[in-house]
Amino acid sequence: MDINFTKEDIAFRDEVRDWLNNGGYPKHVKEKTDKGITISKQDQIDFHKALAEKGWMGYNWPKEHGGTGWSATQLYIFNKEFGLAGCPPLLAFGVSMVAPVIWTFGNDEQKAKYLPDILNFNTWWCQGYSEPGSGSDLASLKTKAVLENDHYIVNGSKTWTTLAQHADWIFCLVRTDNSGIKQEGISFLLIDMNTPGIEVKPIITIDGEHEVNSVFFTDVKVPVENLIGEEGKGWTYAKFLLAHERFGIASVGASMRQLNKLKKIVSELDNPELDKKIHELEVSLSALEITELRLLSALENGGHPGAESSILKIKGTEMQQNISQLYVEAAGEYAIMYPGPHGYLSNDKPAGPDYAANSLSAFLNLRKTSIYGGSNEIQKNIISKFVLGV
Amino acid sequence: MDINFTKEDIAFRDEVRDWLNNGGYPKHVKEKTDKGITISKQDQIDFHKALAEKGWMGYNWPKEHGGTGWSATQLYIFNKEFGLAGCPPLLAFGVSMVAPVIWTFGNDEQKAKYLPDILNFNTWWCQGYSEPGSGSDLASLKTKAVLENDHYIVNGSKTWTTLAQHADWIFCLVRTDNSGIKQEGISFLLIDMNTPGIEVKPIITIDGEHEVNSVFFTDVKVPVENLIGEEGKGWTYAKFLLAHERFGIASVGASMRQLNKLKKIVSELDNPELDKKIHELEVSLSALEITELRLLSALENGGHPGAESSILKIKGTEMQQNISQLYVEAAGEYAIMYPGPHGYLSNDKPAGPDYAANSLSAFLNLRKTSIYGGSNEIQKNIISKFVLGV
Amino acid sequence: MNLNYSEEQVMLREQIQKFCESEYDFYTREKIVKSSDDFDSNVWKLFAEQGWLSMPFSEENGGLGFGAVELAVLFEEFGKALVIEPYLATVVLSGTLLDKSNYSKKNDLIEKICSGDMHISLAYAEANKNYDYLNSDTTLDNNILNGTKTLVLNGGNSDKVIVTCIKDKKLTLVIIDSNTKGVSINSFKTIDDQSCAEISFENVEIDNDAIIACDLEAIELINESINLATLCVSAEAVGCMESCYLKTVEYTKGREQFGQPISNFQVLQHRMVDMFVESELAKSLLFKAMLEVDSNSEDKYKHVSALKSQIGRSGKLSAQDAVQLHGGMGVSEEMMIGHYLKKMVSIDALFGNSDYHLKKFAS
Amino acid sequence: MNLNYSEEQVMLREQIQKFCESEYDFYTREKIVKSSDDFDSNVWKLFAEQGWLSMPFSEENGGLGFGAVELAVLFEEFGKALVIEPYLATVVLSGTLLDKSNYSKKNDLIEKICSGDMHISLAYAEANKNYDYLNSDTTLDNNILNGTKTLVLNGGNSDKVIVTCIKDKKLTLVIIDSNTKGVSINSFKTIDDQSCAEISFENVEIDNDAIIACDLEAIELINESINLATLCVSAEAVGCMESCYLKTVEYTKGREQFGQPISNFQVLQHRMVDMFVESELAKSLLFKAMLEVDSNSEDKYKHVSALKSQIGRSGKLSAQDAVQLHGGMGVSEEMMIGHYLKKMVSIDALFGNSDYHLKKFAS
Repeated sequence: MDINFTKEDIAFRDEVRDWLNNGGYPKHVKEKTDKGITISKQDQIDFHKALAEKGWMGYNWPKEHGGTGWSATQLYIFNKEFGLAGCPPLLAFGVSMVAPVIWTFGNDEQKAKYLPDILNFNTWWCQGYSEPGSGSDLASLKTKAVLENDHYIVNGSKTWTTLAQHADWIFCLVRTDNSGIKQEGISFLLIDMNTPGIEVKPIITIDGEHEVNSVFFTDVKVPVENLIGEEGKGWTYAKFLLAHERFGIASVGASMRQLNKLKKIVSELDNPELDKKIHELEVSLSALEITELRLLSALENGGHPGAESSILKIKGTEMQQNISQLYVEAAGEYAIMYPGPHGYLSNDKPAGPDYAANSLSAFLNLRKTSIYGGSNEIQKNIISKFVLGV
Repeated sequence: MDINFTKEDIAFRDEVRDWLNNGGYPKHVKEKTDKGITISKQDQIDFHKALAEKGWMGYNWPKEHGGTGWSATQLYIFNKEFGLAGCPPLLAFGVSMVAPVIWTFGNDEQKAKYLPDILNFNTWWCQGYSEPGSGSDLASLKTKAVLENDHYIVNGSKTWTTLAQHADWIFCLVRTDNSGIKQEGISFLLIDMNTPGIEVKPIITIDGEHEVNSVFFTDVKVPVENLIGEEGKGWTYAKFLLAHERFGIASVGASMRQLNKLKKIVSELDNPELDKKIHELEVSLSALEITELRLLSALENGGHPGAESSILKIKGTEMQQNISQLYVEAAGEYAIMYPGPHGYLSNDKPAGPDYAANSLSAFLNLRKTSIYGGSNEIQKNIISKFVLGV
Repeated sequence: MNLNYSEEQVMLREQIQKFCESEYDFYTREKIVKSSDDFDSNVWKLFAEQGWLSMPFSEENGGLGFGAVELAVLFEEFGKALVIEPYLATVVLSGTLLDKSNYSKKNDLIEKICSGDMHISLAYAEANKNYDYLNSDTTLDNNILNGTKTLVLNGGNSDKVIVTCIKDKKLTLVIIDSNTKGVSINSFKTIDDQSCAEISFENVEIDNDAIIACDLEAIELINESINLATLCVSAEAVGCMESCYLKTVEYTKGREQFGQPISNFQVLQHRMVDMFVESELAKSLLFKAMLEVDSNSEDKYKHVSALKSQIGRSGKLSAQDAVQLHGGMGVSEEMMIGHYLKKMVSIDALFGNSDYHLKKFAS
Repeated sequence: MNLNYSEEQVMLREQIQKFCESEYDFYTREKIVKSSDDFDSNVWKLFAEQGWLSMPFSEENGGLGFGAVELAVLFEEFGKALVIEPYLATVVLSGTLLDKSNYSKKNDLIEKICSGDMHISLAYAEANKNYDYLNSDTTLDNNILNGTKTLVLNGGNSDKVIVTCIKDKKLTLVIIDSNTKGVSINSFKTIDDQSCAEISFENVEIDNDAIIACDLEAIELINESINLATLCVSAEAVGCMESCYLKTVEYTKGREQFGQPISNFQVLQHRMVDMFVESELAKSLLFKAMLEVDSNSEDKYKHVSALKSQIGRSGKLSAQDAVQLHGGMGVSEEMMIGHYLKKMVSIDALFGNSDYHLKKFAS
């Protein structure tokens, strides 16, 4: 048993750090994220393009499709270092979600058409899964696609669609059949966001941000060649995709960064109650980190991390929320200041300390983490069923 | 609105205090309970007889049956003062549980036979409800009573029977009919514990005490005149009884006493973490106290305290458990000393402070409080159904 | 002992509830919030007409002479409707301070507050003072005021500001017009859709008759005013907590997933039970605190602190649970539920958070 | 990086598991507990035969040279079976201290520990010292020992006692026979069915060659010994936590109420999930701590403290939940589950509780 990384892994880590610190990670993006300012669409593009240029956009792709072919340990290191550096979370919808579906279930034309653009971040993807009536019960979705000649006619709506306002493409679960059990009539469709009949309406969240949207489809014509795999098999592809969604779910690196910043702030406050809460989180974060490493070890050893990774989702999101909660406490009465929808620059002369201005909006923003990607209650159902067998 | 007691209520409180402090509450019992030593059967009898002598044994009885006829407020004061004085909990099985059933559903012979003895504590009652297979799901009980001529023949077993080893009588729910829905075949039977065929076997609990028992019935002959009310109506009587069981369920007085003692102990320890936990409990106890007073006020105002009193059960037992938990923390490493089954006298030269010897056994003993009397999970189901309507 | 509301108090609550239902539904509130003003002056006028702006002032000063119980009723209902109008700043913090003071000009000011024609803010806080409101770096020397105050509730909309400062080493309260030369006001929004300001005073000349109180009298006025305000925001929190569990029960009953309302799931049921229980317990502490304040007992600070400490913990948790059980809808600005969370966090931060008040309770 | 157990370690665990299943089931354990002895000397002999008593000692001293990982495996399994034999007192606290010391006679003592022929206790604690084991009122002057030690694990059954004392103002470790004149031993049961003693020394004469170590060397030996023992009881707690959730799952699956197994109730399911998650998290901290101890890193104390602090909180909660979910059966002495709770409370109290270790972790 050895908790230390190999020399090769450490060399890899140093390479990642070097990219992050010495100009790879775009400076203008870094400046904003260091200050907690929301980054723009162009910033996102610059960041991901820089990554693509380095050859790291396909961080979790096999080499045959132009990816890095990294080991699970390398992926972990990559993700942790990006978190520690305060990078924005990588946009998963193209590279990490739709791409594996395309290379696994798509045909050669589809692979050739979509994968290179994803790898170079030429296309911005979003995800059309949730609907107003189907959240945790995804299979009850109602958006309908009817085949007419060589086109599907899509009608319905999707919701909580992250950054759809910037997206070029959306991958959708649509209902092509109502006759059987609800899982069986679902198909997986790629839709160009510029197609007539698509309307994107912002949903403003309680932190004042425009991150998610409703997407409405009215007689949207989608070429039949945009269907992935077989009609009616969409649910299978969706489940396959979900299994690929786990990358970096524990957010250990990002939480470490936040907790370390917080420790510095609180060290000047003479607040023993807050100190104690921070120490408790430090212990919990250590437990979370090792839990992820244990799963990684099992994986590298040929094991199949199953529902146990739900632990990482639950505890990773609780950790992020709890840290943000302590930022709010550290800000004291200044936590009530509204930092505006684009970080504290809109409140450019905050009366309190700098960190206060962002503390509450981060706290509010992170509420979503225990809701999306399968709510933490759903994760517990999964553990109960598949790990405890009850 | 007025949170203060009336002059009459204060005079009543002073009378109770006078009885407790000036010789009414038997001295030899007080000495033991002050030290946290388990009291004997004779101590229990002495305590309850003293109460009977004062005319307070029927504390929650109407005057017509020889009770005190106290108001809800007086009952509250009585219970709180007894708790503050560290009295052992009043034995409810006779006076508070079976008696109301007898005077409400029993016939005149039964009233004349049983009530005076209960009022004078000439008989010690225990409760035959739970069975090995039926705890929360009480109605699934299986102990069978078959009528043969003028006797029921009872076969089966009861469990968790508190202090059955001392009891003269047991009131039992028995199954007299298997044909209909399970609630309908239940009858309410009074059984003399000296009847042949009854065997009491101790259950030792994790605190080392013998408080509860299994009671086995083998062809026990019970005269038909010991049936309360109608055959098959036992479930109705049982539900009636449960509604009467709520007296003093929040244990505010007893918790105040324990918390105040603990505060004195901890004030000498220089342990700010423990101090903070105590302050939190103080606030919670205040909230619990006022919640009970609010329900009392509603009651005195003609309201019907419904499922809200489940709050008192949940929070009252959590309070007792949490206080005992802090005693364990205050005892530090000395908490591991085993005080023996009869208080610390069996470990008569404890290496640590006096309070340490009892802290863990109290902690262990109180685990039961969130289990019995309808577990706290069942209480939440009740609130969910009857208060929230879901 | 009687913990039932009087008939008058019940009627007051119904009056406020009716008003909030008909004049202050969430849609209306959103319009006010999104307008260029910090609050709706028409609503304020209606408050005056209902007599609510006169509630806590003594009858001899032209008020209704209502106590803490009535104020708590008002704030509970304001909490449920998430009212943003600056009642706390003008009526509670500044108005009741004036009402209890011996300030010679107070009658005129209170009259204008009651009629809705004047807003006054209390500038009690300074940066990095950790809720110690008696500790001030603002100075008054030879009638010249210098210093900077932060988090002045409604400071950007007030006609006058009451300022705590140090004169001859003693805490002093002065009242000045907001447009006096040397006063600069930087107003910003708060997370719960109200506004507050940083106000700095640079060699501001003060009239001789601007001093409200000095030394012990000033300290007591500040302590009482902030204690009453703490009670009010706590009552507001209690209203929020009640709405949180009621709205969550309602939502989960209507939300179907897996072919049934999600209120069928026992885990959600027990979570809502916890929210209900915490709401009731907080309400009990509110009863204790408001009655202690009303009887002006020695323990009034202690019990307000107990209340504030509890709602700081359980109120935030309840609102978080409410958001969680609403799923995505919980984090949408269009639903009321997320705004309760913002309100609860804001209340915890105001006048000392949970840990602070637990210590104050114990001391 | 590789956090998988080696084949040898897996085999060791299986060996211990098999032993506990066949030789140390709960029924057998109860017989030992209820006997007049504090533990079963036959079981102890079997430990020796299996080689377990030699595990942590260096090969040059006749041991197997196993590290913290193997000790943790042993204690996890001991925790699951609730083994009461004094491995901690004799092998870990006293044995490994001797093993690491420069004491001239240590080889003979370690040999006798390995063969199961000798018990030694470490008397490190005194009353009211608040876990500060380097602070001692026991004195050694001119070879005369005076003082009183408390909570000496297995003190009533030991042939020899290692005592911390102050000689020339410096911490010193001496070893003496338990039957030396002037040594009086008052033994009592602990809540987890083990035994410990208060031992007083009244003018006890010490041989010249009884001194094991002085000053910095003594301090390091004590710190290392107690740190390793803390790791061991924490591993024991991790074993308890795993058993708690597994046994609770099993019980709730078999327990029918309202016509169905109570494991169908979602509230109980999620509670068991929480127990499982806490067990896994504690196990992760155990991995970190045991690997830090094995690599003798600077952080070994810090990470043992992190572990001990966490299991003090979550271990007790898990055991409490296990009891609660077992209902009445949970508080019956006849079921194993209540004994896990006692064990967890005892472990939290030993060597510094959760709050203590959180502070130590942070310092």
